[in-house]
Amino acid sequence: MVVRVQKEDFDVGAELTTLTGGKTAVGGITSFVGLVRDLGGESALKAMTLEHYPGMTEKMLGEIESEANDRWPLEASLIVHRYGRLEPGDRIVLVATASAHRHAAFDSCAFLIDWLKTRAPFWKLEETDGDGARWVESKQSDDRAAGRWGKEAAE
Amino acid sequence: MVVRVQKEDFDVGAELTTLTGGKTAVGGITSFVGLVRDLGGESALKAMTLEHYPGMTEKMLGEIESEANDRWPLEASLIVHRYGRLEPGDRIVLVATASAHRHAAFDSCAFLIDWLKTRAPFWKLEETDGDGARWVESKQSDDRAAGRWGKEAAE
Amino acid sequence: MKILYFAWLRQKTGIDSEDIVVPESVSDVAGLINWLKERNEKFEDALSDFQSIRVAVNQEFAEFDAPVAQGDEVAIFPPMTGG
Amino acid sequence: MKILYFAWLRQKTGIDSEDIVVPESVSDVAGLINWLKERNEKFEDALSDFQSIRVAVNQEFAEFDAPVAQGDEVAIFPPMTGG
Repeated sequence: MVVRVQKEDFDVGAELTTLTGGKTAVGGITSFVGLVRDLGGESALKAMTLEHYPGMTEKMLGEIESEANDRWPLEASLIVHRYGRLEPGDRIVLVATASAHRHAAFDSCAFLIDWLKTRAPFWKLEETDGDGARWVESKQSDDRAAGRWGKEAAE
Repeated sequence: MVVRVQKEDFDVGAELTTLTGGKTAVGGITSFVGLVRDLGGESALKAMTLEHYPGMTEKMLGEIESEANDRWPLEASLIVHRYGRLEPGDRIVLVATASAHRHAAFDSCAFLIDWLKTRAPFWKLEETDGDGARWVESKQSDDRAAGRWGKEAAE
Repeated sequence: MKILYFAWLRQKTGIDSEDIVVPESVSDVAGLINWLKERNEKFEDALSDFQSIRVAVNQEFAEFDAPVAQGDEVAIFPPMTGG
Repeated sequence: MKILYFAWLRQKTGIDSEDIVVPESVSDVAGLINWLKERNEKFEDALSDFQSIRVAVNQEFAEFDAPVAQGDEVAIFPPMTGG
Protein backbone atom coordinates (compact mmCIF):
# COMPACT_ATOMS: atom_id res chain seq x y z
CA MET A 1 0.00 0.00 0.00
CA VAL A 2 1.50 3.26 -1.15
CA VAL A 3 0.06 6.78 -1.10
CA ARG A 4 1.86 9.79 -2.49
CA VAL A 5 0.61 13.35 -2.88
CA GLN A 6 3.01 15.33 -4.99
CA LYS A 7 3.45 18.30 -7.29
CA GLU A 8 5.58 16.40 -9.81
CA ASP A 9 4.34 14.28 -12.69
CA PHE A 10 4.68 10.48 -12.50
CA ASP A 11 5.75 7.73 -14.92
CA VAL A 12 2.94 5.17 -15.12
CA GLY A 13 5.13 2.38 -16.48
CA ALA A 14 7.80 2.82 -13.81
CA GLU A 15 5.17 3.03 -11.06
CA LEU A 16 3.49 -0.22 -12.13
CA THR A 17 6.77 -2.06 -12.50
CA THR A 18 7.82 -1.01 -9.01
CA LEU A 19 4.40 -1.91 -7.63
CA THR A 20 4.46 -5.54 -8.66
CA GLY A 21 8.19 -6.22 -8.94
CA GLY A 22 8.93 -9.76 -7.80
CA LYS A 23 5.32 -10.49 -6.83
CA THR A 24 4.60 -13.46 -9.07
CA ALA A 25 1.17 -14.07 -7.51
CA VAL A 26 -0.09 -10.99 -9.37
CA GLY A 27 -2.17 -11.91 -12.39
CA GLY A 28 -3.17 -8.43 -13.36
CA ILE A 29 -2.92 -4.74 -12.58
CA THR A 30 -5.82 -2.42 -13.22
CA SER A 31 -4.86 1.21 -13.30
CA PHE A 32 -6.65 4.46 -13.86
CA VAL A 33 -4.92 7.63 -14.96
CA GLY A 34 -6.96 10.79 -14.61
CA LEU A 35 -6.11 13.62 -16.97
CA VAL A 36 -7.06 17.27 -17.05
CA ARG A 37 -9.89 17.39 -19.52
CA ASP A 38 -10.97 20.26 -21.70
CA LEU A 39 -14.56 19.63 -22.69
CA GLY A 40 -14.52 22.51 -25.15
CA GLY A 41 -17.76 24.42 -25.14
CA GLU A 42 -17.97 28.17 -24.86
CA SER A 43 -14.93 28.85 -22.73
CA ALA A 44 -11.90 26.61 -23.16
CA LEU A 45 -10.09 25.41 -20.04
CA LYS A 46 -6.66 26.97 -19.74
CA ALA A 47 -5.57 25.39 -16.49
CA MET A 48 -6.74 23.83 -13.26
CA THR A 49 -5.16 24.31 -9.87
CA LEU A 50 -5.63 21.56 -7.32
CA GLU A 51 -5.41 22.60 -3.70
CA HIS A 52 -5.28 20.06 -0.90
CA TYR A 53 -4.93 19.71 2.85
CA PRO A 54 -1.43 18.36 3.44
CA GLY A 55 -1.48 15.71 6.11
CA MET A 56 -5.20 15.04 6.00
CA THR A 57 -5.01 14.11 2.31
CA GLU A 58 -2.38 11.44 2.87
CA LYS A 59 -4.27 10.16 5.91
CA MET A 60 -7.58 9.87 4.06
CA LEU A 61 -6.01 8.30 0.99
CA GLY A 62 -4.25 5.80 3.22
CA GLU A 63 -7.54 4.91 4.93
CA ILE A 64 -9.47 4.35 1.72
CA GLU A 65 -6.62 2.30 0.25
CA SER A 66 -6.65 0.24 3.41
CA GLU A 67 -10.40 -0.30 3.02
CA ALA A 68 -9.90 -1.46 -0.58
CA ASN A 69 -7.34 -3.96 0.68
CA ASP A 70 -9.84 -5.22 3.26
CA ARG A 71 -12.58 -5.66 0.67
CA TRP A 72 -10.58 -7.27 -2.13
CA PRO A 73 -7.68 -9.73 -2.18
CA LEU A 74 -5.00 -7.35 -3.42
CA GLU A 75 -1.31 -8.08 -3.74
CA ALA A 76 -0.41 -4.41 -4.07
CA SER A 77 -2.03 -1.00 -4.45
CA LEU A 78 -0.94 2.53 -5.21
CA ILE A 79 -2.41 6.02 -5.22
CA VAL A 80 -0.39 8.92 -6.60
CA HIS A 81 -2.19 12.27 -6.64
CA ARG A 82 -0.82 15.53 -7.90
CA TYR A 83 -1.61 19.04 -6.72
CA GLY A 84 -0.77 22.48 -8.06
CA ARG A 85 -1.41 24.03 -11.44
CA LEU A 86 -2.14 21.57 -14.26
CA GLU A 87 -3.03 22.11 -17.90
CA PRO A 88 -5.31 20.13 -20.23
CA GLY A 89 -3.77 16.74 -20.99
CA ASP A 90 -1.68 16.70 -17.80
CA ARG A 91 -1.87 13.66 -15.55
CA ILE A 92 -3.67 14.27 -12.24
CA VAL A 93 -3.96 10.94 -10.52
CA LEU A 94 -2.86 7.33 -10.80
CA VAL A 95 -4.65 4.52 -9.02
CA ALA A 96 -3.38 0.98 -9.49
CA THR A 97 -4.44 -2.27 -7.87
CA ALA A 98 -2.83 -5.65 -8.41
CA SER A 99 -4.41 -8.98 -7.67
CA ALA A 100 -4.27 -12.64 -8.60
CA HIS A 101 -7.78 -12.12 -10.02
CA ARG A 102 -8.59 -9.47 -12.59
CA HIS A 103 -12.11 -8.76 -11.34
CA ALA A 104 -10.75 -7.91 -7.88
CA ALA A 105 -8.27 -5.57 -9.53
CA PHE A 106 -10.99 -3.89 -11.61
CA ASP A 107 -13.51 -3.49 -8.82
CA SER A 108 -11.04 -2.15 -6.28
CA CYS A 109 -9.57 0.33 -8.76
CA ALA A 110 -13.05 1.60 -9.71
CA PHE A 111 -13.95 1.84 -6.02
CA LEU A 112 -10.87 3.92 -5.27
CA ILE A 113 -11.27 6.33 -8.14
CA ASP A 114 -14.98 6.83 -7.42
CA TRP A 115 -14.01 7.71 -3.90
CA LEU A 116 -11.15 9.99 -4.93
CA LYS A 117 -13.37 11.91 -7.32
CA THR A 118 -15.76 12.88 -4.50
CA ARG A 119 -14.34 12.45 -1.04
CA ALA A 120 -10.67 13.30 -1.31
CA PRO A 121 -9.84 16.68 0.17
CA PHE A 122 -8.97 18.42 -3.06
CA TRP A 123 -10.45 21.61 -4.44
CA LYS A 124 -10.27 22.65 -8.05
CA LEU A 125 -9.78 26.16 -9.34
CA GLU A 126 -10.45 26.32 -13.06
CA GLU A 127 -9.10 29.02 -15.34
CA THR A 128 -11.01 29.43 -18.57
CA ASP A 129 -10.56 31.77 -21.49
CA GLY A 130 -13.93 33.37 -20.94
CA ASP A 131 -14.66 33.47 -17.25
CA GLY A 132 -11.30 33.85 -15.58
CA ALA A 133 -10.77 31.65 -12.51
CA ARG A 134 -13.52 29.96 -10.54
CA TRP A 135 -13.77 27.25 -7.90
CA VAL A 136 -15.48 24.08 -9.15
CA GLU A 137 -18.56 23.04 -7.19
CA SER A 138 -19.18 19.52 -5.92
CA LYS A 139 -21.13 17.33 -8.35
CA GLN A 140 -24.01 15.12 -7.27
CA SER A 141 -23.36 12.53 -9.97
CA ASP A 142 -19.95 11.85 -8.45
CA ASP A 143 -21.51 11.46 -5.02
CA ARG A 144 -23.88 8.88 -6.43
CA ALA A 145 -21.01 7.01 -8.08
CA ALA A 146 -19.17 6.80 -4.76
CA GLY A 147 -22.45 5.88 -3.04
CA ARG A 148 -22.91 2.70 -5.08
CA TRP A 149 -20.09 1.09 -3.08
CA GLY A 150 -22.27 0.92 0.02
CA LYS A 151 -20.69 1.94 3.26
CA GLU A 152 -19.44 5.46 3.78
CA ALA A 153 -15.87 4.72 3.03
CA ALA A 154 -13.24 6.06 5.39
CA GLU A 155 -15.27 8.85 6.88
CA MET B 1 -7.97 2.10 -32.23
CA VAL B 2 -4.70 0.20 -32.16
CA VAL B 3 -4.02 -3.54 -32.05
CA ARG B 4 -0.56 -5.05 -31.85
CA VAL B 5 0.45 -8.67 -31.42
CA GLN B 6 4.13 -8.90 -30.70
CA LYS B 7 6.88 -10.93 -29.13
CA GLU B 8 8.56 -7.94 -27.46
CA ASP B 9 7.69 -6.43 -24.10
CA PHE B 10 5.96 -3.04 -23.96
CA ASP B 11 6.36 0.12 -21.86
CA VAL B 12 2.99 0.91 -20.28
CA GLY B 13 3.80 4.55 -19.59
CA ALA B 14 4.98 5.22 -23.14
CA GLU B 15 1.97 3.40 -24.62
CA LEU B 16 -0.52 5.43 -22.59
CA THR B 17 1.21 8.72 -23.36
CA THR B 18 1.13 7.96 -27.08
CA LEU B 19 -2.48 6.83 -26.86
CA THR B 20 -3.86 10.09 -25.52
CA GLY B 21 -1.23 12.58 -26.67
CA GLY B 22 -2.92 15.83 -27.62
CA LYS B 23 -6.43 14.53 -26.98
CA THR B 24 -7.61 16.95 -24.32
CA ALA B 25 -11.16 15.56 -24.29
CA VAL B 26 -9.81 12.50 -22.44
CA GLY B 27 -10.67 12.59 -18.75
CA GLY B 28 -9.26 9.21 -17.86
CA ILE B 29 -7.52 6.10 -19.09
CA THR B 30 -8.29 2.72 -17.62
CA SER B 31 -5.71 0.11 -18.36
CA PHE B 32 -5.20 -3.50 -17.50
CA VAL B 33 -1.83 -5.21 -17.56
CA GLY B 34 -1.93 -8.98 -17.45
CA LEU B 35 1.10 -10.70 -15.94
CA VAL B 36 2.26 -14.29 -15.93
CA ARG B 37 1.17 -15.55 -12.56
CA ASP B 38 2.66 -18.31 -10.49
CA LEU B 39 -0.01 -19.51 -8.09
CA GLY B 40 2.47 -21.67 -6.25
CA GLY B 41 0.94 -24.93 -5.17
CA GLU B 42 2.53 -28.29 -5.80
CA SER B 43 4.37 -27.56 -8.99
CA ALA B 44 5.72 -24.06 -9.54
CA LEU B 45 5.28 -22.47 -12.96
CA LYS B 46 8.57 -22.08 -14.79
CA ALA B 47 7.30 -20.53 -17.99
CA MET B 48 4.32 -20.18 -20.28
CA THR B 49 4.42 -20.16 -24.05
CA LEU B 50 1.64 -18.34 -25.86
CA GLU B 51 0.89 -19.52 -29.37
CA HIS B 52 -1.43 -17.60 -31.66
CA TYR B 53 -2.84 -17.56 -35.17
CA PRO B 54 -1.12 -14.67 -36.94
CA GLY B 55 -3.57 -12.73 -39.03
CA MET B 56 -6.70 -14.06 -37.37
CA THR B 57 -5.56 -12.76 -33.98
CA GLU B 58 -5.13 -9.19 -35.22
CA LYS B 59 -8.44 -9.42 -37.08
CA MET B 60 -10.36 -10.65 -34.03
CA LEU B 61 -8.72 -8.17 -31.70
CA GLY B 62 -9.55 -5.38 -34.12
CA GLU B 63 -13.19 -6.50 -34.26
CA ILE B 64 -13.64 -6.62 -30.51
CA GLU B 65 -11.93 -3.26 -30.08
CA SER B 66 -14.27 -1.87 -32.69
CA GLU B 67 -17.24 -3.28 -30.77
CA ALA B 68 -16.01 -1.62 -27.56
CA ASN B 69 -15.84 1.67 -29.45
CA ASP B 70 -19.41 1.18 -30.64
CA ARG B 71 -20.68 0.46 -27.14
CA TRP B 72 -18.85 3.17 -25.22
CA PRO B 73 -17.87 6.74 -26.05
CA LEU B 74 -14.11 6.23 -26.28
CA GLU B 75 -11.54 8.75 -27.39
CA ALA B 76 -8.85 6.11 -27.86
CA SER B 77 -8.21 2.43 -27.27
CA LEU B 78 -5.30 0.05 -27.42
CA ILE B 79 -4.63 -3.67 -27.23
CA VAL B 80 -1.08 -4.97 -27.12
CA HIS B 81 -0.74 -8.72 -26.75
CA ARG B 82 2.48 -10.67 -26.54
CA TYR B 83 3.17 -14.19 -27.70
CA GLY B 84 6.09 -16.56 -27.23
CA ARG B 85 7.75 -17.82 -24.08
CA LEU B 86 7.09 -15.79 -20.94
CA GLU B 87 8.14 -16.28 -17.35
CA PRO B 88 6.32 -15.47 -14.08
CA GLY B 89 6.09 -11.71 -13.60
CA ASP B 90 6.38 -10.98 -17.34
CA ARG B 91 3.79 -8.73 -18.95
CA ILE B 92 1.40 -10.56 -21.31
CA VAL B 93 -1.20 -8.06 -22.37
CA LEU B 94 -2.07 -4.39 -22.14
CA VAL B 95 -5.58 -3.10 -22.70
CA ALA B 96 -6.22 0.63 -22.38
CA THR B 97 -9.32 2.68 -23.05
CA ALA B 98 -9.59 6.44 -22.81
CA SER B 99 -12.78 8.41 -22.46
CA ALA B 100 -14.15 11.71 -21.25
CA HIS B 101 -15.99 9.64 -18.62
CA ARG B 102 -14.27 7.27 -16.27
CA HIS B 103 -17.08 4.73 -16.07
CA ALA B 104 -17.00 4.30 -19.85
CA ALA B 105 -13.25 3.75 -19.62
CA PHE B 106 -13.64 1.18 -16.84
CA ASP B 107 -16.48 -0.77 -18.40
CA SER B 108 -14.93 -0.94 -21.85
CA CYS B 109 -11.57 -2.04 -20.49
CA ALA B 110 -13.20 -4.78 -18.37
CA PHE B 111 -15.24 -5.88 -21.38
CA LEU B 112 -12.13 -6.16 -23.55
CA ILE B 113 -10.06 -8.10 -21.06
CA ASP B 114 -12.93 -10.49 -20.27
CA TRP B 115 -13.15 -11.16 -23.97
CA LEU B 116 -9.41 -11.53 -24.45
CA LYS B 117 -9.16 -14.03 -21.60
CA THR B 118 -11.62 -16.39 -23.31
CA ARG B 119 -12.14 -15.71 -26.99
CA ALA B 120 -8.81 -14.53 -28.32
CA PRO B 121 -7.07 -17.17 -30.40
CA PHE B 122 -4.22 -17.86 -28.04
CA TRP B 123 -3.15 -21.16 -26.58
CA LYS B 124 -1.04 -21.55 -23.48
CA LEU B 125 1.63 -24.15 -22.93
CA GLU B 126 2.68 -24.22 -19.28
CA GLU B 127 5.98 -25.56 -18.06
CA THR B 128 6.03 -26.54 -14.40
CA ASP B 129 8.73 -27.99 -12.20
CA GLY B 130 6.72 -31.11 -11.54
CA ASP B 131 4.75 -31.99 -14.63
CA GLY B 132 6.85 -30.80 -17.54
CA ALA B 133 4.92 -28.98 -20.27
CA ARG B 134 1.17 -29.17 -20.78
CA TRP B 135 -1.45 -27.27 -22.77
CA VAL B 136 -3.86 -25.32 -20.58
CA GLU B 137 -7.52 -26.23 -21.02
CA SER B 138 -10.30 -23.68 -21.49
CA LYS B 139 -11.92 -22.54 -18.23
CA GLN B 140 -15.66 -22.23 -17.81
CA SER B 141 -15.40 -19.39 -15.29
CA ASP B 142 -13.75 -17.25 -17.95
CA ASP B 143 -16.53 -18.09 -20.38
CA ARG B 144 -19.05 -16.91 -17.83
CA ALA B 145 -17.15 -13.67 -17.28
CA ALA B 146 -17.21 -12.93 -21.00
CA GLY B 147 -20.85 -14.03 -21.12
CA ARG B 148 -21.99 -11.32 -18.70
CA TRP B 149 -21.49 -8.76 -21.47
CA GLY B 150 -24.48 -10.10 -23.37
CA LYS B 151 -24.04 -10.55 -27.06
CA GLU B 152 -21.52 -12.98 -28.46
CA ALA B 153 -18.87 -10.45 -29.17
CA ALA B 154 -17.12 -10.58 -32.50
CA GLU B 155 -17.85 -14.19 -33.32
CA MET C 1 -6.06 26.71 18.24
CA LYS C 2 -4.69 26.23 14.73
CA ILE C 3 -7.16 27.17 12.02
CA LEU C 4 -6.68 26.38 8.33
CA TYR C 5 -8.70 27.76 5.42
CA PHE C 6 -8.83 26.23 1.96
CA ALA C 7 -9.98 27.15 -1.54
CA TRP C 8 -12.34 30.13 -1.67
CA LEU C 9 -12.49 30.27 2.12
CA ARG C 10 -8.76 30.94 2.07
CA GLN C 11 -9.24 33.56 -0.63
CA LYS C 12 -12.18 35.31 1.02
CA THR C 13 -10.65 35.41 4.49
CA GLY C 14 -7.22 36.24 3.11
CA ILE C 15 -5.68 33.69 5.51
CA ASP C 16 -4.40 30.19 4.88
CA SER C 17 -3.38 29.28 8.40
CA GLU C 18 -3.40 30.99 11.80
CA ASP C 19 -2.83 30.22 15.45
CA ILE C 20 -5.37 31.99 17.61
CA VAL C 21 -6.69 31.91 21.12
CA VAL C 22 -10.46 31.51 21.12
CA PRO C 23 -12.66 32.45 24.09
CA GLU C 24 -13.68 29.69 26.48
CA SER C 25 -17.29 30.20 25.45
CA VAL C 26 -16.43 28.60 22.09
CA SER C 27 -17.00 24.91 22.68
CA ASP C 28 -18.08 23.47 19.35
CA VAL C 29 -17.62 23.96 15.59
CA ALA C 30 -20.73 26.11 15.19
CA GLY C 31 -19.64 28.32 18.07
CA LEU C 32 -16.20 28.71 16.53
CA ILE C 33 -17.59 29.72 13.16
CA ASN C 34 -20.02 32.21 14.68
CA TRP C 35 -17.18 33.72 16.69
CA LEU C 36 -14.95 33.92 13.58
CA LYS C 37 -17.72 35.66 11.61
CA GLU C 38 -17.66 38.54 14.06
CA ARG C 39 -13.99 39.26 13.49
CA ASN C 40 -14.46 41.37 10.35
CA GLU C 41 -16.43 41.72 7.15
CA LYS C 42 -14.27 39.29 5.21
CA PHE C 43 -14.99 36.53 7.69
CA GLU C 44 -18.64 37.52 7.89
CA ASP C 45 -18.87 37.12 4.12
CA ALA C 46 -16.81 33.94 3.85
CA LEU C 47 -18.65 32.11 6.62
CA SER C 48 -22.18 33.37 5.95
CA ASP C 49 -23.53 30.13 4.49
CA PHE C 50 -23.15 27.04 6.70
CA GLN C 51 -24.35 24.82 3.84
CA SER C 52 -21.31 25.63 1.74
CA ILE C 53 -18.83 24.98 4.54
CA ARG C 54 -17.21 21.74 5.69
CA VAL C 55 -15.03 21.34 8.73
CA ALA C 56 -12.35 18.95 9.92
CA VAL C 57 -11.14 18.78 13.50
CA ASN C 58 -7.69 17.24 13.88
CA GLN C 59 -7.88 16.05 10.27
CA GLU C 60 -11.18 14.20 10.70
CA PHE C 61 -14.43 15.46 9.21
CA ALA C 62 -16.60 16.98 11.92
CA GLU C 63 -20.23 18.04 12.25
CA PHE C 64 -21.16 21.52 13.42
CA ASP C 65 -21.95 20.24 16.92
CA ALA C 66 -18.56 18.55 17.32
CA PRO C 67 -16.52 19.83 20.27
CA VAL C 68 -13.43 21.97 19.73
CA ALA C 69 -10.78 22.91 22.25
CA GLN C 70 -7.48 24.76 22.51
CA GLY C 71 -4.75 22.74 20.85
CA ASP C 72 -7.06 21.40 18.15
CA GLU C 73 -6.31 21.79 14.45
CA VAL C 74 -9.50 22.99 12.78
CA ALA C 75 -9.80 23.24 9.00
CA ILE C 76 -12.60 25.10 7.24
CA PHE C 77 -13.24 24.49 3.56
CA PRO C 78 -15.88 24.15 0.85
CA PRO C 79 -17.16 20.70 -0.19
CA MET C 80 -14.33 18.85 -1.90
CA THR C 81 -14.45 18.55 -5.65
CA GLY C 82 -12.20 15.51 -5.75
CA GLY C 83 -9.20 14.68 -7.86
CA MET D 1 -6.26 -25.78 -49.58
CA LYS D 2 -4.06 -24.32 -46.88
CA ILE D 3 -4.40 -26.07 -43.53
CA LEU D 4 -2.95 -24.75 -40.28
CA TYR D 5 -2.61 -26.62 -36.99
CA PHE D 6 -2.12 -24.98 -33.61
CA ALA D 7 -1.14 -25.97 -30.08
CA TRP D 8 -1.36 -29.72 -29.36
CA LEU D 9 -2.92 -30.32 -32.78
CA ARG D 10 0.29 -28.98 -34.31
CA GLN D 11 2.33 -31.16 -31.97
CA LYS D 12 0.33 -34.35 -32.52
CA THR D 13 0.16 -34.03 -36.29
CA GLY D 14 3.75 -32.83 -36.49
CA ILE D 15 2.66 -30.14 -38.97
CA ASP D 16 2.10 -26.43 -38.49
CA SER D 17 1.01 -25.55 -42.00
CA GLU D 18 0.52 -27.38 -45.28
CA ASP D 19 -0.89 -26.85 -48.75
CA ILE D 20 -2.80 -29.89 -49.92
CA VAL D 21 -5.24 -30.90 -52.59
CA VAL D 22 -8.32 -32.46 -51.04
CA PRO D 23 -10.69 -34.73 -52.97
CA GLU D 24 -13.82 -33.18 -54.41
CA SER D 25 -15.91 -35.33 -52.10
CA VAL D 26 -14.73 -33.16 -49.20
CA SER D 27 -17.28 -30.35 -49.05
CA ASP D 28 -17.51 -29.32 -45.41
CA VAL D 29 -15.40 -29.08 -42.25
CA ALA D 30 -16.53 -32.48 -40.92
CA GLY D 31 -15.72 -34.10 -44.25
CA LEU D 32 -12.28 -32.50 -44.24
CA ILE D 33 -11.48 -33.69 -40.75
CA ASN D 34 -12.67 -37.23 -41.46
CA TRP D 35 -10.53 -37.30 -44.58
CA LEU D 36 -7.49 -35.97 -42.68
CA LYS D 37 -7.95 -38.66 -40.01
CA GLU D 38 -7.39 -41.35 -42.58
CA ARG D 39 -3.99 -40.05 -43.62
CA ASN D 40 -2.04 -41.71 -40.81
CA GLU D 41 -2.09 -42.67 -37.16
CA LYS D 42 -0.91 -39.26 -35.96
CA PHE D 43 -3.87 -37.56 -37.61
CA GLU D 44 -6.21 -40.31 -36.45
CA ASP D 45 -5.08 -39.67 -32.88
CA ALA D 46 -5.03 -35.86 -33.08
CA LEU D 47 -8.48 -35.56 -34.64
CA SER D 48 -10.24 -38.39 -32.79
CA ASP D 49 -12.35 -36.14 -30.53
CA PHE D 50 -14.51 -33.56 -32.33
CA GLN D 51 -15.41 -31.97 -29.00
CA SER D 52 -11.86 -30.84 -28.38
CA ILE D 53 -11.41 -29.34 -31.84
CA ARG D 54 -12.28 -25.88 -33.11
CA VAL D 55 -12.04 -24.77 -36.71
CA ALA D 56 -11.69 -21.49 -38.58
CA VAL D 57 -12.28 -21.11 -42.30
CA ASN D 58 -10.60 -18.09 -43.83
CA GLN D 59 -9.92 -16.76 -40.33
CA GLU D 60 -13.54 -16.94 -39.19
CA PHE D 61 -14.79 -19.50 -36.68
CA ALA D 62 -16.74 -22.20 -38.48
CA GLU D 63 -19.08 -25.01 -37.47
CA PHE D 64 -18.49 -28.59 -38.58
CA ASP D 65 -21.14 -28.29 -41.28
CA ALA D 66 -19.57 -25.15 -42.78
CA PRO D 67 -18.53 -25.53 -46.45
CA VAL D 68 -14.87 -25.70 -47.45
CA ALA D 69 -13.37 -25.44 -50.90
CA GLN D 70 -10.04 -25.36 -52.68
CA GLY D 71 -8.34 -22.04 -51.99
CA ASP D 72 -9.69 -21.79 -48.46
CA GLU D 73 -7.45 -21.33 -45.43
CA VAL D 74 -8.61 -23.79 -42.78
CA ALA D 75 -7.19 -23.73 -39.26
CA ILE D 76 -7.68 -26.55 -36.77
CA PHE D 77 -7.00 -25.93 -33.10
CA PRO D 78 -8.11 -26.68 -29.54
CA PRO D 79 -10.44 -24.30 -27.67
CA MET D 80 -8.55 -21.07 -27.01
CA THR D 81 -7.29 -20.47 -23.52
CA GLY D 82 -7.07 -16.73 -23.95
CA GLY D 83 -4.36 -14.27 -23.10
